[in-house]
Amino acid sequence: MAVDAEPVQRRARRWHIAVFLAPAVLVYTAIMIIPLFSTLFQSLFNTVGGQRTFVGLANFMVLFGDPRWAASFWNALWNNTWFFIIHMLVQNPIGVVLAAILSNPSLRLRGFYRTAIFIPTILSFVIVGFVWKLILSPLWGIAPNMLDAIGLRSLFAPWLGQEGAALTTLALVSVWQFVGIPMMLIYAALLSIPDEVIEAAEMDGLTGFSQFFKIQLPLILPTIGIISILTFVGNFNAFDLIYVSQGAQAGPNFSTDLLGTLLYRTFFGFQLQQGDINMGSTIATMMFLIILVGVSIYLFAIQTRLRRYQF
Amino acid sequence: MTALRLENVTKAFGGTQVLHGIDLTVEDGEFVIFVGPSGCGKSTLLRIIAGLEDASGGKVFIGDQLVNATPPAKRGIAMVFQTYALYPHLSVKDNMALGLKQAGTPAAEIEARVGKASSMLSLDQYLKRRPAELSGGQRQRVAIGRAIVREPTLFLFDEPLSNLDAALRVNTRLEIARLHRELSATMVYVTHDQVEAMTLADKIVVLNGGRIEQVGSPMELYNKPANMFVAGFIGSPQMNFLPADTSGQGGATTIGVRPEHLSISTEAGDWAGRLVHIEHLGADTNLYLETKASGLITARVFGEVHHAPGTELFASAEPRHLYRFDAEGRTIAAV
Amino acid sequence: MTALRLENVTKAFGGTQVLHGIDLTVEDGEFVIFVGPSGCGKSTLLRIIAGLEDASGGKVFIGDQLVNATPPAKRGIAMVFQTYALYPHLSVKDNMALGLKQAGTPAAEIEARVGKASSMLSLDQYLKRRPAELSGGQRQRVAIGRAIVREPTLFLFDEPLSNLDAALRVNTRLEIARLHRELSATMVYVTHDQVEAMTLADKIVVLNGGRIEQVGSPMELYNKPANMFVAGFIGSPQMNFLPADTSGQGGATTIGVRPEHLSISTEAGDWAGRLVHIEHLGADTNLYLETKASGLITARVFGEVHHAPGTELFASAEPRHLYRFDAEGRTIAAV
Amino acid sequence: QDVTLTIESWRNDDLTIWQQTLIPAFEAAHPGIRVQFNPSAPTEYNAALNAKLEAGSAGDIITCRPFDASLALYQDGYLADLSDLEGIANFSDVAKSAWSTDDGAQTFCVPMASVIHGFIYNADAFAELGLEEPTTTEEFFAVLDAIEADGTYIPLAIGSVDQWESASMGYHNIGPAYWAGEEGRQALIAGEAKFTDEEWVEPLRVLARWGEYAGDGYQAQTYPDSQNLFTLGRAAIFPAGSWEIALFEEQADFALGAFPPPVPAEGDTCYISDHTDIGIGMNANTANPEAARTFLNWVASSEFASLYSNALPGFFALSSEPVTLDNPLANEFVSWRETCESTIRPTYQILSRGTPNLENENWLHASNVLSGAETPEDAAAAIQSGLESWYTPGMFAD
Amino acid sequence: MRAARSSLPRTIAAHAVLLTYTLIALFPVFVVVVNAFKNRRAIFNEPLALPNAETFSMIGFETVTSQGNFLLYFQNSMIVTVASLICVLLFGAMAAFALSEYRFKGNTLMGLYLALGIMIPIRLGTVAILQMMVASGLVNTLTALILVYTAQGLPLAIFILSEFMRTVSDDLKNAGRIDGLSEYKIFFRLVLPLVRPALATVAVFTMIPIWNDLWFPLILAPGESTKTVTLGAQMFIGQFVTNWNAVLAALSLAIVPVLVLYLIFSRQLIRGITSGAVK
Ligand SMILES: Nc1ncnc2c1ncn2[C@@H]1O[C@H](COP(=O)(O)OP(=O)(O)OP(=O)(O)O)[C@@H](O)[C@H]1O
Ligand SMILES: Nc1ncnc2c1ncn2[C@@H]1O[C@H](COP(=O)(O)OP(=O)(O)OP(=O)(O)O)[C@@H](O)[C@H]1O
Ligand SMILES: [Mg+2]
Ligand SMILES: [Mg+2]
Repeated sequence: MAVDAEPVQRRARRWHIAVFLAPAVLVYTAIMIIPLFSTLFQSLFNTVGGQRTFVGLANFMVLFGDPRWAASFWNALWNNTWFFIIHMLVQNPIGVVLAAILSNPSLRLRGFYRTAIFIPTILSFVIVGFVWKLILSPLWGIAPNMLDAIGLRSLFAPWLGQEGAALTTLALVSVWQFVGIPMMLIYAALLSIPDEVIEAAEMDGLTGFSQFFKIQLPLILPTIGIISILTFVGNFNAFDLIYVSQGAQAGPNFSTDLLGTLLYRTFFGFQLQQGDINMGSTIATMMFLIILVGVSIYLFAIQTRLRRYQF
Repeated sequence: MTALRLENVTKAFGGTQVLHGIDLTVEDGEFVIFVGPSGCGKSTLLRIIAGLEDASGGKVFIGDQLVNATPPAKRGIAMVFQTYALYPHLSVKDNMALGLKQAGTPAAEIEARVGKASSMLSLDQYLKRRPAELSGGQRQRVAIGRAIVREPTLFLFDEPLSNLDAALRVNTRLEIARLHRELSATMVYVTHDQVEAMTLADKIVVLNGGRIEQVGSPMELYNKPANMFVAGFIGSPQMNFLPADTSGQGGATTIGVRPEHLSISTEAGDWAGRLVHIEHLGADTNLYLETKASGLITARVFGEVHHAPGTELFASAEPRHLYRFDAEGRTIAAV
Repeated sequence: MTALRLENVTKAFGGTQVLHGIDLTVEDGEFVIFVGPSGCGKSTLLRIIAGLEDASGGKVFIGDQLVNATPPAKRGIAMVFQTYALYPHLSVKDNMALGLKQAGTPAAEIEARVGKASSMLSLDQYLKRRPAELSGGQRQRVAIGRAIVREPTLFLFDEPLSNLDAALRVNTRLEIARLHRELSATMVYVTHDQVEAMTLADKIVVLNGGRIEQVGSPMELYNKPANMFVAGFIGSPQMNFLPADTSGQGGATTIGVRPEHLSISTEAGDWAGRLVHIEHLGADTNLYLETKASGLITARVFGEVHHAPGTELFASAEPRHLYRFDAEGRTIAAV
Repeated sequence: QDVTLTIESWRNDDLTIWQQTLIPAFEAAHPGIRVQFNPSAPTEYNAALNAKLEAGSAGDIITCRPFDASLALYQDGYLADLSDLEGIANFSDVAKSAWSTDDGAQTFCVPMASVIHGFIYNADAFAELGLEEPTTTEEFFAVLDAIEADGTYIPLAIGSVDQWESASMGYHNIGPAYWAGEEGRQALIAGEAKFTDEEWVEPLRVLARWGEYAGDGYQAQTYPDSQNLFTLGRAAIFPAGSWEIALFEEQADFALGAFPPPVPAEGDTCYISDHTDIGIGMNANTANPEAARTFLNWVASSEFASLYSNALPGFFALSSEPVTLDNPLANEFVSWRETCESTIRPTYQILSRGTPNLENENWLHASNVLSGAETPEDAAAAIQSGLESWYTPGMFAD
Repeated sequence: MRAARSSLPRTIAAHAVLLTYTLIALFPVFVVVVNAFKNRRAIFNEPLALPNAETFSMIGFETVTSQGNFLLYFQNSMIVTVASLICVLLFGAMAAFALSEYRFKGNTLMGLYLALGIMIPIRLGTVAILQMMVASGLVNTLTALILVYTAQGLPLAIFILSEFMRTVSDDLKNAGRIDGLSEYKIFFRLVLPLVRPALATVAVFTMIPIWNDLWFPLILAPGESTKTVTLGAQMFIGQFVTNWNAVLAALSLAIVPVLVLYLIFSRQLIRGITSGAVK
């Protein structure tokens, strides 16, 4: 190997990198990172005898040592995992399939379908919570009657009120709401594949599914990676939907409690319960660490290994 | 049997008419080459045959089947794209093998065919690389390999050799000729290379502005061009066109003479001119004479000839190699 | 003055050494052409000169400046990419004008230069289109236009004419030659086309496997190839290589003779062979003879010659056109 | 130069009343002071208010939640001490207890209103089915049985999915009659009673029986569902708080009646949950303390009490001076104060200062009991153990 | 004439799938919109019925329009959303370009740093943010909201955009460099136009939470002159009384502008932007 000649001159300082990064880094650091980390910092403190005191990891010991806290935490973590699994298994495949179908250039009404399918995503949680509670309500009859129409009335149950079914039901509602996001991302990625490559595949006899799986999918794998990590991050931060439809206590019997709802309940307080900034920050720090691990795995192990193709 | 028949095929992109009623019949096993100026519609026609583009009008028959509505994959064709269109995520080997895998060809057979193609195209050492790690010529060879491993009955080649060096180009050209013979496949081929066109084609189709100017065997086009366009297009350097009156040819407005049919003398000849530029190609030499009456005249002589630019030279043509064209540019049959 | 100097330039991609110590000097105003088999490193070398790729070792001087650390924009060059690299979202006109606008050229001047380039490249009617709506050749012309409007002092062309038809190719070639003369710009040019290389170059650089095989004027390379590789690479069809003993040339292991230096007779000659294939190119004819002793021999004769395949023919070479090579493939100076 | 006072509140339902009735009345009487009512959504109120107080951007006047939430604000110095406000004298100690320090020495919010629990029923349906208002638990279930047998109406409009419904409208509504109101509540605080004691478990058992009379799929029935079921005339009895009055009267097109929580046995004393719910205080850091005090004095006045109670039937002013109410149903509710003993919700004072939060535990387990997911005994045990996990009687008394 | 590349059964299947999903997606929306035009009794008695002469009611919309200054709220929401969006897209794309285009020390770490923000809900930093805004006198200005939303949107935008920017051909950027374009010009003239679909996508994702956010308007800009639509609509969701007509009407109205913005952006989702660039 030729290592004979060191580059003789050094390249000029690349100020433009700093310029490109500066605005984002400044705004983001000032308004997001500093406030957030000063909050997370609170997890190392507690109020002892009316005095804010440094307590080291004591709050974490409480979170994991106290059976009540630990039970809430693990329950929320498990629920969250399940919530995430459903999104990965239902939301993302549906999003991919819809995008793949929509990306066919000869399909008519593409714009209409795309917009229609995306509409739920732009609704606020308040509407989503309201309408699904209305639809799924055993009282007002929309879902039961519709099931009745196809002879499946017996399948109906008050899902949102059942410990076993509530979380899955809400996860599916969330899937319904957010399918538009993977769909749009995949769609944008599919658009960047040059037409000729697709044509070559057609010549090679690859159409429909095989074309999708053998040509398009590998080319959009990085986007799928992004979507998975976004789903992960989104799900582990989720709280609004649960909050508006099941309340801060994430009923029934905490069966829909996610890390997000647990955090909000603890941090901001709820009803007679006072907000506990220290325990709240402790939970937030745990959430942060969980997500950080996930994102780091993605950034350092997966993203660098995913091949990207320039078009 | 006819391998391919086009009936009045037209194509418009938006408002621009790109093909104006193309009629063409290609017999089974024939090697047909499309030539024509850049942008005349060769690639478009190829894409319509492949089914990648829908014709705006007219019919396309492959075998005896009307295929206007048949998807590309079902047309039994292979195509080499002008832009290569390799699968960026697959290795060279997989780029070639994908179509076969899709067709359910046994692994051993795939291995064999890919091996044969890659050794023929000198790609053996690159089988594991991805397209991004290949040079332009290597990519082009992969694109050719991808088409030939599939051994279809109809091949469509869009300028498959344009990025290859002379030696490889000759080799690949001979391989394609061999392939054509051995598979008795029908081939439709677009090229800008005169040598390729002349040596490979059973039949050359000269396109111009979306219309067919002439169809014929290479020597037919060379010797009996239907019009000035074809006469000028086939042969390189281009035929010299001279106003007819300067040489007193009755009935014709323009006469044409190919550079290789001009002989050069320092003493006397039909046209006198000053040598303005001389190109040495090794095997032959091109001389550019500036004549008073007829403008620039190109002459091509075999071997190395040396004249200093500025010299007064004379060019003469054998009468039997003169072409006569009427005012519309149509060839006037030899007198 | 030197326009460009390369000192021991090397390049490796990962573990693969692609360029092994290239030394080259290009004088001001020179037209240098790189030729060599596909994948030999021509594009890579060009990209290193342009500054798009960092050399793994060695130095690049443009003018008298060491430019290893100078960004491409500051090197005062223009480049035509083998892959075109057009701006897909800009019209043809804007593709050409972007660099000028960037340099703050007055609008009228831009208009004029783009107009000139586009008419020279027959692009006038496509100025408003985007690259996706152009044919392959049209795209290539836009890429050329983009380089020439900028009138830099050093041009880098990577196979700029490979997708053009013969007529346009000749025109563009002449335009590039004119440009070269008029701007007295230095040009570094990669091509696979023998005619281009022979007609345009002041100096041809023959590359092989990342090394320079020979540098010289076109006729030098044609007449005095340094070795078998260059002898075989320059000239088309390729030089015939025959084992030396068959013709009893002392000292040489191989002798070479170019197809155009063989004369064909039906009666007698140095080599006897059976005609296996005949290619009619119009102006000349290639004959392929299968000889017992020396394998396939190619002969190229001027004009149209007709022989039926299978005929027994004889080929003879003039002794002054014989090349002699030693066991390492080096040329042995004429005796 | 006018000063403008901004009121922070979670009562966004009251926006129109403030804008159209209360503020004009105040401004007319106090030129130079302008008032702006700036409510936010109840779910966001505490968090938003805390953040604004901490950052110093909160309004001048602050609507106070009862008990600990406001006490904490006071202790943190965000609420001003109002013990010396003249108007405070207009309120009884009981009324002030929700906004006073544990020892009762300082008061930091002017009591505004309380709400009373009971049952609102569809009087037309009762007439149609020939039913009487029940007074004992047995009668209550007899009535429910009768409605159920008839089948026209869902007997009871209650759902368990919004957990607070089960606790406030259920357990805390009927419970005082079992645990003897204030007496039981104080015993709990003193550690002399436990949730596992019979008088605390029995109401849960009663609550558990409600399940069979609630509508189909009541486990997924939300509070607005319950409201709508009732006002649309599909359910006969609604376990209610008095705040429903205005809405129900507006929405129901049938006659309404109300009865207090039934007693366990004929002749037992009746108890009602008369819960101090809203107070109003002053941001300790306000720039206009004078104007703010003027305003709070006005809120403490009987003029305000009468305006407010009449504008919002069902929210009963806490002022000691009697207020005449125009609304018959509201009058019905308030009349129970005479016949029954009043108490507040047992979980509010002191007992919800720790984690797990007793009120939240009550919600959770009451709803579990109502939905049938848990037995009353288990629920009681869970509530008690949650409380014991942090509470020792007397820990806040010093 | 039937096209060669679209087979009928395949097309029918595609439409069947899309139509089915469209129904699933739109049915609840239909329920919302239909019921926004009905009186309360009809909403609950027959939630699926179209409004008829008897049940038709604009009461919800009347409540909405009579309460507060909805036009101003709309304007505020619009200003905040569009301004934040521009900042997020511009700054985000710039940072994403730096991360994806240049190899420099700490590139991945910088990527991770800029992604931290998507891991903790920004609400937790409310107090510090509010203090900052109070200190700088930005409380009750739209600027405060714009700043917060910009910070909030950046991490996601950078994350997504840098992925898409990696697919822009190097040769293309190099052609620009040779053309003498500065790195800034390359970014603005070449890369930004080519990642348009991604920009549009990010714009849509960024815009929705901003438009629908309730918390920061409540905290940072609750004043009458700076109130946003969502905050205005929130007025109708009371503690005990739920005025569903008004909620439905207000929220249905609030969808319209986002929908319009979405439609504008989705026009940028065009196929083949990069076609014809390279051989
Ligand atoms: N990014 C890369 N990674 C690994 N190998 C590469 C890469 N780019 C080029 N190569 C290899 O380097 C060698 C030289 O490539 P280069 O593009 O310079 O060839 P070339 O002489 O221009 O060929 P052609 O005439 O076919 O364009 C080739 O063998 C190619 O496969
Ligand atoms: N998508 C399109 N939209 C508009 N015009 C187009 C489109 N594609 C091709 N054209 C035009 O149609 C004409 C024919 O194009 P085509 O690609 O068939 O030319 P060609 O004969 O293959 O040329 P070349 O030899 O340069 O490749 C050209 O003038 C081209 O500009
Ligand atoms: Mg073409
Ligand atoms: Mg190359």
